[in-house]
Amino acid sequence: MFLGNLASLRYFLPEFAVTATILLLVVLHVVTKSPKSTASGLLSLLGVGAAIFLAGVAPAGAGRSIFEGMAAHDGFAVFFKVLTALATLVVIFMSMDSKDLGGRSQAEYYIFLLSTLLGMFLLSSATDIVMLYLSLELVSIPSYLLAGYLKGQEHSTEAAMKYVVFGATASGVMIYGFSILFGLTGSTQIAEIGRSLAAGKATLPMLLAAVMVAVGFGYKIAAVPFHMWSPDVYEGAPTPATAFFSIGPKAAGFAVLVRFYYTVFAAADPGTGLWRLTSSVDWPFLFAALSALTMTVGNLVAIKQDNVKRLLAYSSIAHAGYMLMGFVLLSSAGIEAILFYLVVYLFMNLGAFYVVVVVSNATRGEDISDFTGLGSRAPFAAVALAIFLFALTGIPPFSGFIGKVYLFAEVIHRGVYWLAVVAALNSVVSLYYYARIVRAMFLQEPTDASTIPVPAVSGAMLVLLAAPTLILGVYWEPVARIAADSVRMLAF
Amino acid sequence: MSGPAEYIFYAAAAMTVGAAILVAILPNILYAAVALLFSFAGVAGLYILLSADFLAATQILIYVGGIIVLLMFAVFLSNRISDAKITNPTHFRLPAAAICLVLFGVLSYAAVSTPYAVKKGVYLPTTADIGELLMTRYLLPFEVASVLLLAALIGAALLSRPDRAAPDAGEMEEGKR
Amino acid sequence: MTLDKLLVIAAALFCCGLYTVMTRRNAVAVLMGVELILNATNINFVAYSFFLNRMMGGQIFAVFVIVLAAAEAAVALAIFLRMFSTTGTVEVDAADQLKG
Amino acid sequence: MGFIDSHILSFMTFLPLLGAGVILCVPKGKNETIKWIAALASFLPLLLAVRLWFTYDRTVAGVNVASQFQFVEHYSWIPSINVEYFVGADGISMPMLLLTALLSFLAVIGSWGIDKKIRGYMALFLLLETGMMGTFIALDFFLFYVFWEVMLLPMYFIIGVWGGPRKEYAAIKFFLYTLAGSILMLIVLLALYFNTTNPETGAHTFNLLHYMSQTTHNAWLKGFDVRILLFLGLFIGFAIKVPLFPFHTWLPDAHVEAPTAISVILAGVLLKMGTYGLMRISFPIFPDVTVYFALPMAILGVINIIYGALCAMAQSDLKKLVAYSSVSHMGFCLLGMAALTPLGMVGASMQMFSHGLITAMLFFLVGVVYDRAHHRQIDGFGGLGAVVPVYTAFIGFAFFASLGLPGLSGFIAEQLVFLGSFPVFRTLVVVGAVGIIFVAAFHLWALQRVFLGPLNPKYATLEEINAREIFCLTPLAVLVMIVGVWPMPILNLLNASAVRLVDLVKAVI
Amino acid sequence: MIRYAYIIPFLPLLSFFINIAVGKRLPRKGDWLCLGTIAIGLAMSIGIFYEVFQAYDPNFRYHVVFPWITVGDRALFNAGILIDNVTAVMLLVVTIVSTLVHLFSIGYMHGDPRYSRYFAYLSIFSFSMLGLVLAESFLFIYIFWELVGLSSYLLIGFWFEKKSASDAGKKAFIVNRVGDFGFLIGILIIYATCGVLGYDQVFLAIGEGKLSGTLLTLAGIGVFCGAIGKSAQFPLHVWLPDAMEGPTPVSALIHAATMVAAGVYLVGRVYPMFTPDVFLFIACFGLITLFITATIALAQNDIKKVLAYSTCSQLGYMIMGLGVGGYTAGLAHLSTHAAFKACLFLGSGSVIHAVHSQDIQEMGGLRKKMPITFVTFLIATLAISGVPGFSGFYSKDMILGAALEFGMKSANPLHMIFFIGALFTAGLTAFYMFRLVILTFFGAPKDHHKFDHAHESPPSMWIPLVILAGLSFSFWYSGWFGTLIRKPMSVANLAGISASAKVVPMEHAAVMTSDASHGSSPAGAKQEQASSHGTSASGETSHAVAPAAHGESHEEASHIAHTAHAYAMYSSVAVGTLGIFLAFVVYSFGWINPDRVANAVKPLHTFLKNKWYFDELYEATVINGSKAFSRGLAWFDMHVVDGLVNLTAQLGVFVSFLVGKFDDYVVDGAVNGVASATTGSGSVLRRLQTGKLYHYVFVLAGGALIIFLIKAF
Repeated sequence: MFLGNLASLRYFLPEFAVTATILLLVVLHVVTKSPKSTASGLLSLLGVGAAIFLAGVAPAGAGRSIFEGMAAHDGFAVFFKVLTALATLVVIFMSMDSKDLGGRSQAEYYIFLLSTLLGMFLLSSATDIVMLYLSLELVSIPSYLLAGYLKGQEHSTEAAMKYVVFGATASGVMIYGFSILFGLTGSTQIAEIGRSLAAGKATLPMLLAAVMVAVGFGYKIAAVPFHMWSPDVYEGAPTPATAFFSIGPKAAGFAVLVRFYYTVFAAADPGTGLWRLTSSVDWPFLFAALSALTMTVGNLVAIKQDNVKRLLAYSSIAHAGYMLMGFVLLSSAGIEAILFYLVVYLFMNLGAFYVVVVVSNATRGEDISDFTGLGSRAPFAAVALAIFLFALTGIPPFSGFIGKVYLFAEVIHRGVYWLAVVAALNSVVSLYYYARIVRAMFLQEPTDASTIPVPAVSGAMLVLLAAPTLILGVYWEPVARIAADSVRMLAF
Repeated sequence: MSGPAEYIFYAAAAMTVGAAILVAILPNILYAAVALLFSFAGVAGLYILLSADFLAATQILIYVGGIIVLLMFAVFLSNRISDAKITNPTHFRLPAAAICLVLFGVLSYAAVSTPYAVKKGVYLPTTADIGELLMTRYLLPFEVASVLLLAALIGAALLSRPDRAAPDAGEMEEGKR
Repeated sequence: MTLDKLLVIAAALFCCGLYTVMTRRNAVAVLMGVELILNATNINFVAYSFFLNRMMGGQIFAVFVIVLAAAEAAVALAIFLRMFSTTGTVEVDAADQLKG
Repeated sequence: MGFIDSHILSFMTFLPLLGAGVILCVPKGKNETIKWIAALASFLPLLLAVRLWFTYDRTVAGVNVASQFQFVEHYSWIPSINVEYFVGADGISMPMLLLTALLSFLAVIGSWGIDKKIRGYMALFLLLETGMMGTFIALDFFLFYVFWEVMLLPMYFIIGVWGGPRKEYAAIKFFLYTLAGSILMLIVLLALYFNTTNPETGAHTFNLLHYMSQTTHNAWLKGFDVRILLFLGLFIGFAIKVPLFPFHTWLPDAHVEAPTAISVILAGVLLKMGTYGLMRISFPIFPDVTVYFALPMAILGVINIIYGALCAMAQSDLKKLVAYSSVSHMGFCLLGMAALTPLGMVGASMQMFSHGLITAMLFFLVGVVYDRAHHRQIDGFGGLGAVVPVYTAFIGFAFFASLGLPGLSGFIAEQLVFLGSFPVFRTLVVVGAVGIIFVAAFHLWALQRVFLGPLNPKYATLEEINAREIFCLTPLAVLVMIVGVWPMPILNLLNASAVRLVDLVKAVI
Repeated sequence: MIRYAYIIPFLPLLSFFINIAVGKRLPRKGDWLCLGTIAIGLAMSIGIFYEVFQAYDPNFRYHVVFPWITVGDRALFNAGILIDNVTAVMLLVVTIVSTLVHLFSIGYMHGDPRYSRYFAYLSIFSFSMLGLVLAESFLFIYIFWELVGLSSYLLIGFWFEKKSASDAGKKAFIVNRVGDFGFLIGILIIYATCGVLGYDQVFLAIGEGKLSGTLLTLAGIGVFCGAIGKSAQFPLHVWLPDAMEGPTPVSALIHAATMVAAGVYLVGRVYPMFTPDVFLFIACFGLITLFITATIALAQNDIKKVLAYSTCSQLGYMIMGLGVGGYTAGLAHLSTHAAFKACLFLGSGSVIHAVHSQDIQEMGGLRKKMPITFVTFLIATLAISGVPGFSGFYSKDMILGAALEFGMKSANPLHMIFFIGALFTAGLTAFYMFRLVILTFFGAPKDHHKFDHAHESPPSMWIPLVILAGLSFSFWYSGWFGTLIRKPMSVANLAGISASAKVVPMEHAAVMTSDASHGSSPAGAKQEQASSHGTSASGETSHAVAPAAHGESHEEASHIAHTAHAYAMYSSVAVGTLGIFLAFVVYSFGWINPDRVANAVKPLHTFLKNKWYFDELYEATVINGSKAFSRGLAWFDMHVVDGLVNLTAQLGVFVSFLVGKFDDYVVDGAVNGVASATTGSGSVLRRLQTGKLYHYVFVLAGGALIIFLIKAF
């Protein structure tokens, strides 16, 4: 049933593309002297582009377990690979625009970026706790370095320091949970673990494991109360990296969360598109509570923020909360909703960050006050940002609304009304702080009227990000189908 | 098993845990590092008792030989010799302690209360098996680890390199304030 | 020497590690705590693989944990030193500019 | 023409959007061009509306019978969750469509004086018009909701950017209030979706007309307490828009801060969305709950009438006074609807229509004086009647129309409501009828303080109302008069549908 | 001609629109247009009246309807016109007075800046009034009811620069609204029960018993409230005196002759639906009004105010007359009063025009200066004082007779009060009217400066005076009036009894004959046959009905009636002459010094001078009350309502977090409340984000532990 190592290689092309790019970057870094050269950026663009292409064309088929059961190659994995790669692609553009990174040697930066991407690839397809742990670390460690990339800056270093300690602790707790699972089942295959857990009766250690693993994953998706690192890291890290953290690792985190819990602690009811708990450990309720907590805390705290990056950090916490709603429902429709939401979230969130980059390039700051009068200083960027923010709020006709609808719909379908109501109130609250930025941009007069230049590339990227945000709000059938397909193959 | 091995086990266990506790509470950071060393050594001893010869060796090499040294260096580099105070008073003890105690209770209760399908442990060298597994079944993780190490290496190098971007970074700081 | 004894030892180690992480001011010391946690995990894995009829997976996992611990330590210490060179200290509670 | 006829509603809805797009492409500095494009883009729907007026078949009812809707367009939109582009018009939506088309056009003309960021203003305004039209034509709940929400953004921006001194506060207050309401609606919408099935396909459906036949509801949805909750969810959503008594506090702020043309739209069209939603969605889908809540709704209506009138009397700001008078007048709508008699229902729709015309006039007129005097303090004026007789004549006309003078549309609506609801709620209506005294009182009081009495020398040289403003006001005035004297044309539009609606609701008891 | 009756109202409407639109540019500012249209109206009314008179049939009716509002599939409300004898007479009255006032105004308003606007307003009034007269359903009379209110508002406030004027207009409209409120309720009750609003349909329905008992009484009272407002009956009479702020011709037309009489007309119109209780109610209000206002009139010095109060008083007579069953009497007084009161007002107008003052203290001796005015004014005064031979005598006398008859017939002796009060007031009327005449025209001029300027008015002003004075003689009315205007049978009493009875003109030859039977008029003979005709017409059936009405036989009834009217006649003549005599004694011969009298009864005098303090009373109670109330509500709106939503928000926060911190935010608005609450919680939450790493780890570990413990236990 497991493909051997050699036979698996042909399902591994995207990873190869990324790895090759990393190596090339190393070489490039050695040969080229000027730090300002954009060569490395272009190279990594190429590599990621290739990865997307390869991932896209690779036939997922019914899904198969590759590398002796270390990883899975199925629609679910492919979906996340494409998604994360897309995010990386945009982030690379962003990084090439950002002045934060200017004057530093670029190559390492892209190496870290791509290794993170590789980690996310593996994370979204890992089916063995060893593999899982490794890829999680492969996502984390370069992330620490990305966060601390602005060496001269206290904020950046502080962020990195907090990130590394917090991340190390979290993953430590997580693998402690792994060890318990291993002890209970004697296997490192999650499918295997799931099967033998279903047989066994040991509730307490199972719960313990569930919680401890939740710590690790929760830290990745920044779910309350494991979120504390994210605002600081998001604020301190260079903006493109922040943008990257807010979507890439989060998405991968959701991938592994879903795959792990739905395989280990639940079993699919064939045909119904539903899962059932294999043990008395009622983790869905647990995560439902986390979800409500996460979105509420995220939104409430975001209201008080003045730094846009930090505000977006909290908003991304809140959005993680929304997506968790889909996770607790044990239904393929719920997962479908998550996937759909991730797609729209990718565009609107990256778009928002992109504008932040453009603005902070000019104003050297990321406070809301720096956005005052943007509507007249850089109308185009301002309008784009407004679109993204309202999409994040979830107002028609923007894609964010559709994403929310799918989540709400499934929650209501499963009859978890309290959660739906909490989420509804939250999205009203969220309007308040998103609107604060919009207000600063349009309703208030600029302090200095100098126009902010929007480079052609940035402009193009903004259009490319805004277009889906609008279109998916009006016609989203294809994406919905893709999401549905990607879910259908998950259970293998 | 019984007899001397039993005593060795208790000794190792005592060393491990005792040293760990010292790490947690010793005010002087250097002493803490030394205590950590002993704790690791104790762990290695446990590995041997558990017939994990390869692991014991790795433990000694990497931890004792590598990480501890790293830590020492870090301690020295990160404390100016000028100010002699290397002592590191801790804080925020009680809540932390409370949590840890409860946690300990929970974990150990879970450990003892759970009926594991315990078999008689047999003593055989594991190195060969490990190597074989790493080349076959766990090949992918093995390779991934290499990439990871590469990234870590570059990262460490980058960070510890005196940065060319310091001036403009400083100016950037100015711009921020 | 029985499995549960070992598990309790691991638990103790884990808690010491956690306590260290939470109480230490010096970042390096905090890192020590993390190492303790990882070791606790390793003891678990090894003990299981010994008592549950030589499941090698546990030991493999332990190997990787050690490797990653090394890598993580390297990166972390590099970051600490960088922090020291920019702020002149490695006290974790000195680094609280980012908050709220 | 054939093509246009077959898609006439879509054209009415999306032509403004197209216009907005074009406006965004106009090169800088061509403000006149922009204005003219906007005028055109809002005038074409008006033409189409006129065509609707002549081609609409007044004999069929619509309401819950798909085959009786007219100008229907029905396409699948998102097959995977059965969202459809399903639009059509019946007697409930027709008057609203006409009103929207007319007021939008006049509002564009009325905004001619705006110079600040005219491009954005006109674009947003046209977007707003699209939202309004769409809301009135949508027969698919999802579609309805989307259009409903689409209106929020332009409203927020227009109030926030082009509004008065406290614009930011007013804008966000309006936004939050309405969003809170509509989110509730969203939950109800989804709950309905998952608990109803399309009789043909057996799949879940967003089709409003399917919801209206109880057979499509599943057991859960048949439970009465559930229905009550869902009804309340919808009701709050709509009540905030109407706005009904406890939820009305956004209205005065929004009105006072909004630019004139937007106040016109806000009071003329947006407020009607609430009552329209009740007629189109709440009542037919939950007839049993409607009957159950008839009395409370009537009470709310009466409270609105009295409360609004008294608040209006206490205002010192002319615009706020008009705003509160809207609160009072919308109370009549609710009272009439709650009575669940054909007369009351017709009266309610009639009130929606005529209040749209009258309040539009009022806000235009307040805007006129504000443009000249730059304040709206009632006591700050005095004796203007001698200086600006024409203007005074207009505002007098509007005021008397608003206080329900016979021969003008307001009277017809109010009387129909009274006559229709008195047999059902006697005491309530008597209480409500006290309203006509207060209404008269505050109107005349304001009229006197501003226009009569000795002239305030400060305004001895006040500029008389100009041709453009007269152009905006005249059609409204004429309509108000025509409808007041010979209401049958409008009533014929409503009749069939209103009666059907009442029968539909009454059928459950 | 009668087929074109519907044209009559629309002619003035037309001229209204034209004048409003282009009046200023027309030659002579378009007054000829308005005058012309109303004159045509007059001609047509005369034609109609002629036709009606030809028919000479008490039950004459001309009734056309067409559906106006259709809801569902059935026509609900009809528009149309109903012309019977009463309508015909009213048409005539309205058009005559209106035409004359138009004519008068041409001179009076000459040179006013808003000349054309004024005539436009007159036209809209004529339109509304004629519509009101022709209306055939409650709905339409209500509509025109409001419209006359509007035109009265416009005309009273015509000189709106005068604050007092605009105030008066506002007051008039709002006070009328209060009455209309009752009217509306009445209509609603009728519609709710009968489902129709046409007069005939409603009476039919009541006859079938659809509406009866208390509800019917309530409906009746409701409708009568409308009359109270419009006809300035106590307690809503306060607006009429202020209404004198309007131009004098307007006062003559609207506030003396026609509009204020609309209330009386309404009561006459819907007479059949009133129950005995309602009649009593009406009679009481009439009595109170006529007495109070007459007393007030005693102490006024403003010529127009005096006339205004006398108008109230006379209206009180009419209302009371109708109330006590003198249907013919009331309507007759309406017609006669229209003529002589209009004459009085126009006369006062010409005096004011000449003297530029309204204070009778400053006049005197004007009879030499303006003879025509004097003579006409005197004739009208004689009429109102009820001197035999003048119209006032004829009608007022019928009222007194009816009152006395009512008192004698009713078991309750208290009911005699109607007669006594009315009689006494008749004396008062004569007194204060002659006081007015004497102070104005007789004696020596008090203010020579004004006196010298005084001059006779131009023909356009005195011609109407002459005509109206001519109409103040009784022979115009006596005879046919009593025959054609007959009390309709009260379906209210029959409600429940077989509907067949209602064709019968009720009761009654009794009142019929009595109306006519005092032979004080030249056409006495005609009445005799008229009465016998009436009797024979209803003789036998009246027997059948009489018990239903009140339990006594026809002969007895007619006998009582006869005696009653005889007494009434003598006493009224006596009281009238006494009043006139007193007036001369006091003001002309000066045997008694009025000031001393006034001082003697100072409190009473001031009390009267201040009009019984009604305005002050209302000012203190109703107006301030409602203003304060509304202010209170506004406050309530701002603080409490928002506060409630706010409170819920508070609760939401309470369960989520540390509510104590947010009490500061409780006060202001809902959204602000929610917002501040949420943001507040946000700021509390963000304090958890200390920036200290070990806190983060602590939260992590603690969080995990708590989660575990929750699930574990």
